[in-house]
Amino acid sequence: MLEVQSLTKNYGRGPDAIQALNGLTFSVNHGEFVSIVGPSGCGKTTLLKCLSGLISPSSGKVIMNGDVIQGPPAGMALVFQEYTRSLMPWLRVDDNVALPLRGKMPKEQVGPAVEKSLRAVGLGSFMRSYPWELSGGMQQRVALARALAYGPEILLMDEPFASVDAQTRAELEDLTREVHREYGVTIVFVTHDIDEAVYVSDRVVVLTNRPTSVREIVGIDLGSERDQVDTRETGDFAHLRAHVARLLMSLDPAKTHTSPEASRSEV
Amino acid sequence: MLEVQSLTKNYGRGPDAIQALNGLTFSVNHGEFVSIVGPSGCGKTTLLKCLSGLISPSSGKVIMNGDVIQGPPAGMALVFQEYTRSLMPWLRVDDNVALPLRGKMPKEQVGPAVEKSLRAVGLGSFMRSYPWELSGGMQQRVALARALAYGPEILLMDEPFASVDAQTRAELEDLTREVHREYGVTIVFVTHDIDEAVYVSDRVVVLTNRPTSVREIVGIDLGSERDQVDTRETGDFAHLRAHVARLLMSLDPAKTHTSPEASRSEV
Amino acid sequence: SCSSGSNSGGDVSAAGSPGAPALSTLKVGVMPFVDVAPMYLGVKKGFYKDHGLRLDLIPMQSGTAAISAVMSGSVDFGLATPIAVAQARAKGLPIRFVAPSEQRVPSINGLVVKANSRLHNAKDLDGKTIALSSLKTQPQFNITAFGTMHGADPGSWKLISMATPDMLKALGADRIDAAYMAEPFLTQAKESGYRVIINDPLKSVIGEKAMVSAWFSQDKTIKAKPNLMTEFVAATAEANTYSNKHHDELRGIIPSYTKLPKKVVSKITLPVYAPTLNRETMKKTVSLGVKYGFVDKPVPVDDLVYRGK
Amino acid sequence: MRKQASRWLLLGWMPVSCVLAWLFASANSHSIYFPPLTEIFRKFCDIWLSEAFVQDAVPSLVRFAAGMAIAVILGLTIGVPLGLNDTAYRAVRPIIDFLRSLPKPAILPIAIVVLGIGWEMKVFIIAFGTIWPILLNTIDGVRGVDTGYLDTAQAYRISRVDRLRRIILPAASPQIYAGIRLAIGIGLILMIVSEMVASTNGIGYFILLAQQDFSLTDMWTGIILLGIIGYLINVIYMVFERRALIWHRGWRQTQTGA
Amino acid sequence: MTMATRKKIAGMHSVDTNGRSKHPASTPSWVLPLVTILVVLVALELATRFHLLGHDFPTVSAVGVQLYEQIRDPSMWHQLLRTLLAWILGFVIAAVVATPLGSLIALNRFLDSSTRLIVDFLRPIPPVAVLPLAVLLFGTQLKMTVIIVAFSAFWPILFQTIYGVHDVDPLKLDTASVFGLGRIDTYRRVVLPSATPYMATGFRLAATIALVVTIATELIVGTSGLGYQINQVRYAGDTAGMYALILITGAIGSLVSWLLIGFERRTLHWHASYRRG
Ligand SMILES: Nc1ncnc2c1ncn2[C@@H]1O[C@H](COP(=O)(O)OP(=O)(O)OP(=O)(O)O)[C@@H](O)[C@H]1O
Ligand SMILES: Nc1ncnc2c1ncn2[C@@H]1O[C@H](COP(=O)(O)OP(=O)(O)OP(=O)(O)O)[C@@H](O)[C@H]1O
Ligand SMILES: [Mg+2]
Ligand SMILES: [Mg+2]
Repeated sequence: MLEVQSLTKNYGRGPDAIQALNGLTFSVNHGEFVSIVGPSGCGKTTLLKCLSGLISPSSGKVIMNGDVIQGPPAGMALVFQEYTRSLMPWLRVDDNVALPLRGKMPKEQVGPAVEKSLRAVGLGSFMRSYPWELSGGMQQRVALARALAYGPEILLMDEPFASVDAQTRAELEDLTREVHREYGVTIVFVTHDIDEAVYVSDRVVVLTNRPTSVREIVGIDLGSERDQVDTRETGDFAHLRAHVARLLMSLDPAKTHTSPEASRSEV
Repeated sequence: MLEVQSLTKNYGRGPDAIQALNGLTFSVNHGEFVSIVGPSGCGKTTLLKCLSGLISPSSGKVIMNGDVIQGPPAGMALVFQEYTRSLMPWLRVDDNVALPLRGKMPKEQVGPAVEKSLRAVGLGSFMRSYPWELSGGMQQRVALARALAYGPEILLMDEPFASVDAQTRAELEDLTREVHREYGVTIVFVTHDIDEAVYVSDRVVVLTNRPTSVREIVGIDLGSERDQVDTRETGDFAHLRAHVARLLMSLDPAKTHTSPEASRSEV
Repeated sequence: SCSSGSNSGGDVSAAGSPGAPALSTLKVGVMPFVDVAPMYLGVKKGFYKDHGLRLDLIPMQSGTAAISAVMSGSVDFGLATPIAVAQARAKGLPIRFVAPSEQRVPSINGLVVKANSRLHNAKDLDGKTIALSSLKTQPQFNITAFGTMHGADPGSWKLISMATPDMLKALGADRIDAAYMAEPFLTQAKESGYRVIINDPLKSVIGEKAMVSAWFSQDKTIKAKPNLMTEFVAATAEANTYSNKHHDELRGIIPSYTKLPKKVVSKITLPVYAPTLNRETMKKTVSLGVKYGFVDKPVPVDDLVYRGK
Repeated sequence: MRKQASRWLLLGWMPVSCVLAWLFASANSHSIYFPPLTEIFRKFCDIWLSEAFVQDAVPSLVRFAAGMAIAVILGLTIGVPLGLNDTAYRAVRPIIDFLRSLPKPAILPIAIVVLGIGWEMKVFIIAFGTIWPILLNTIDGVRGVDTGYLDTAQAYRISRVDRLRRIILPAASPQIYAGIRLAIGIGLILMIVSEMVASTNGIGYFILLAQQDFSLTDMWTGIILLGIIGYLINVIYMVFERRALIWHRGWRQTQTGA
Repeated sequence: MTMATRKKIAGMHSVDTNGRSKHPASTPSWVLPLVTILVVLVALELATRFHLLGHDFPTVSAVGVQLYEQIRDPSMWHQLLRTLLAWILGFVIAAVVATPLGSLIALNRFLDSSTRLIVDFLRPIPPVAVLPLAVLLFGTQLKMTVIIVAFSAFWPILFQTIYGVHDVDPLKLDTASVFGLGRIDTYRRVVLPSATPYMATGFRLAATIALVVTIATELIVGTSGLGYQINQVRYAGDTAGMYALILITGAIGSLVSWLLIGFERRTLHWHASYRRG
């Protein structure tokens, strides 16, 4: 579905250049839910922007369904962390969701599509509200609904729940897993939160500090039915979490072996 | 140290009134680290504002060291979630920390006091920076340093780390535990994050939905030495976390008994 | 509840300059026009000094501004037209003429039209647009009175106030039909081929000795400083008489307080400066002013002209 | 009900007592500068509730509206492209800065030379004076559109027209409206200034004539009329702006937590 | 350390997270503006030389010559000083009165509601409309100009001060209150600094309006100053001289706003709109 091949991205040129990504290689399968975690400022957002074609890589490439990505491709949707900055405060909820659909589908289909995806995220009764009249979690649901209505094959999410409170985040994580299953959409999910990465995804891509490369890709075999309380109470979860945490916290892999039960697939 | 007695707070009057707090009773011992968790909008901020004397309760009272609190008492400091809004952008880091000290201690002592507390939070070399030149986590450290320099007996923190990323939050949690120990200050810590509440504190006060009262007070016996990776990997942690989560998620206490090993003290 | 903030002129007579027999300072509001040339010349020639006066000449833009300035006490004297002062007096402003300035002369005022215009006399003006330097006061009175006397209907005129330098351009661009102007613009207009269809209306309306403008002051000031008034009147009369006889010197002084090029100054028509205030023509002007609605009510000449102490 | 009444009382007691104080203080006034307020009221009704309103106030307002309309249209059509194109903006910036800082009354003589003395000149002066705050605010607003919105637009492949109409303009609109609000004040000043220089009607002309004629009571009525008109224009504009930016107020409140 | 620098760099570049390059400039930043100015001047010269704009316009070069003449003319400098004096005095008086008054009104609910209608009514009255009255009351000298200018500069400062003080972040006030800052300290150290950006805007607006009104007064009433000088050359038929003087007024205006912006940059360097890496 999505292949990242020796992706490198530098900001600026000459001696001031910042090397944000340094030869990243990994791939995402169709229908998969992949999380990306990495230290702060390591280039996760940069990576997502390269994947979405918003910026072009300095070298290497991103291939989606066989085509090299050069600008934002059709069939790809994005959910940003800052919902306040990605939802237009002057448009009501339904207009926000409808915005990317204009001109892409017949007019009479827009309304039903918008309504369907808002219902899917549980906001059927807030269509005519303004985004800022909603709580943070609900706003992020709107952003999700907009992405879903767009009918993407692949959904990129950049720390989507970082600005909502812990309980809402839990709900949104479950919601995301649900729409992932229902819509059969491939998801690439960037997060800071190790628990979250382990909880939501099928695989976790752990990045190193800058110059950033892939440190390890951790497979998460917690099954497909997960529960916020019960799954997190299990030993498997605790150990996977600790494994990823150790990968991230110290860059000394020596400590990593303390969690042998974590199924892992080295790069 | 701090006693909350049947604290009730209503916003507005008549039929539109919102009952934010409904007869809360609990107490905080000297030198204790108490977390308060509760559903979104249940009145945690309202509670902290009552504790700090910023607003006065509709009925009931808050007693600190034997005196009923009526306005902001001396010996109490507050750290807010929104560090960008509580730090003064026109003052450098050290001036921000010094702000509340002026006129409260001899001039020549202000400088050393400021420096000491900035060092304590690891910002000794950023004294002359402006807050907005620092990262979010560092700004919150400044707010913490300001509170510490004020030399409070009791420190109230309202979701202090909700707006920083997960890794920084982990560091700040450890930092808070450290200063708690070193300064011997009593801390009341409001958070949304169950893991955080369990990780940092000695006791967790779980609030119900509105009309808000105390659901349960959970004692956290994880010892005083805690580690972000190892402590969180233990079964005790997982079960305590699950216990608090169940208290919060369903208001049905039936599920709660699944974690009998959690030491609890009902109200 | 008369506002204060006005009279700062109370100490004027006391002010003396160091050295010499103490001179009294008088503040005079002047306009950058030909009218005030004798005063500048008089200062230069020392006429005022001889009378123990030191003049502080303060520029201003119009007669109305001068009246306001005198009323507020920021100057002791100003230059204004009879209609303006009479109307002010009728409205209750305690001002009156003190010393003479300009009197009627051929060709210093005139109504100008384009060379190829079909307007030839006052009657032709009916329904036309005419530009004046200011409305509701002397210039409008001049042409209204003239027009009425010559069978026109001034009520049908469209009058517009406009700065004189802009009039010729507006005429040229056919934005107006006629313009009433004074020197130095009148000479410029004639040289640029414009036609004067009414020459010096005041002459036909009031007569040879009509007063065009004169120096006025506030009753309060007049009462407070009778001696200075006498000296000011005498010195002004001397300056005027001298100016009438020394046109070259007069022309020489004009560029010092205006930006007029010497070339223009050498060509303009100079007015006659009167030695005394003419009470008769004043009386006539006021009564006609009342008749044509420029002055609210009759004002006795004695209220309008200072008689000396 | 009761609450409403006390609110009005709070708002109104000071203006009412000021008017009353003026009324009593001026009741027996013989000062020609400060005629009795009753006299001013009487005159006000005589003058402005008759055809003088059509003769002087209406032309003023029409010119004001025309000048503002031109300024808004030009400000937007010039400002949006300049806001989008950094190079163009940097290129014309010195020209804008210079023209903007010309004291507007100083260009009156030029305007008269070029446009004559008719309404064109006055509308031009008003438009020329009011365009700058609108233009600069438009440019700033467009330049300041949050990159989050633009990224969203790009990622979702939103068409150029939609991007301009549905994202850039609305996002810049709070700034644009603020620019217009500033422009209104300047426009009122220039409306009067332009009428005081060469005119056959207008409120400024009326006030100037009243002064020429020493009819100070008339002049007072003119000043009061201007106060009322200015107040009404501001109130109407505020209502309009509030409706147009209803989202902005709500959004801002959630941003600052106020 | 690394964190701080990272943040700074990110801040500096955050403007174009889009990848739209905003500094391809290998040429210095002043080249482009200079080129436009030259192009405009040459175009105007040609247009006036060949009378493309009609016959009323003097050529750019003629205006240039007059500009040189005016700059050499001491009387121009004298008038310029008069204008500046009236402007500065009026502005300073307005600022000195309006700032404390605005704070007082904003901090006192009762005063705030009581004065609102009066302020709203007086504010939109164009100062030039009261010019005739001011002339009658205060004469035609500096005093009158200063009063009119102060009157016109008063409103934007008052308004912005009220607005700024109102808009102080309540969380900052809570912070001050929790940390036991007294009323005066709270005002001095919290309210006033956070209102300064608004006040600075007020000052900038007021300065511009004050200059407009100064020159308008000089033009209409004929008090001395650049406006009077403009009238004088105008009456002398010297069109090029008039344009030269208008250019000078424009330059003064530019200088004033440039100075104010520089001042703001210095005092408000902490404010989001002035932060630099
Ligand atoms: N437009 C840009 N120009 C220059 N440098 C940039 C730009 N955007 C990002 N960077 C730098 O590239 C590095 C990676 O940034 P990026 O935002 O991708 O990291 P991140 O992992 O998303 O960070 P965070 O955890 O804070 O979200 C950082 O050091 C950042 O300072
Ligand atoms: N000033 C106020 N006026 C009226 N209602 C208020 C006010 N402040 C808070 N409330 C209401 O009181 C309730 C409790 O608010 P509070 O902010 O204390 O909750 P919280 O637990 O801190 O919420 P959060 O989890 O979002 O921080 C909410 O329903 C809120 O809408
Ligand atoms: Mg990021
Ligand atoms: Mg809260």
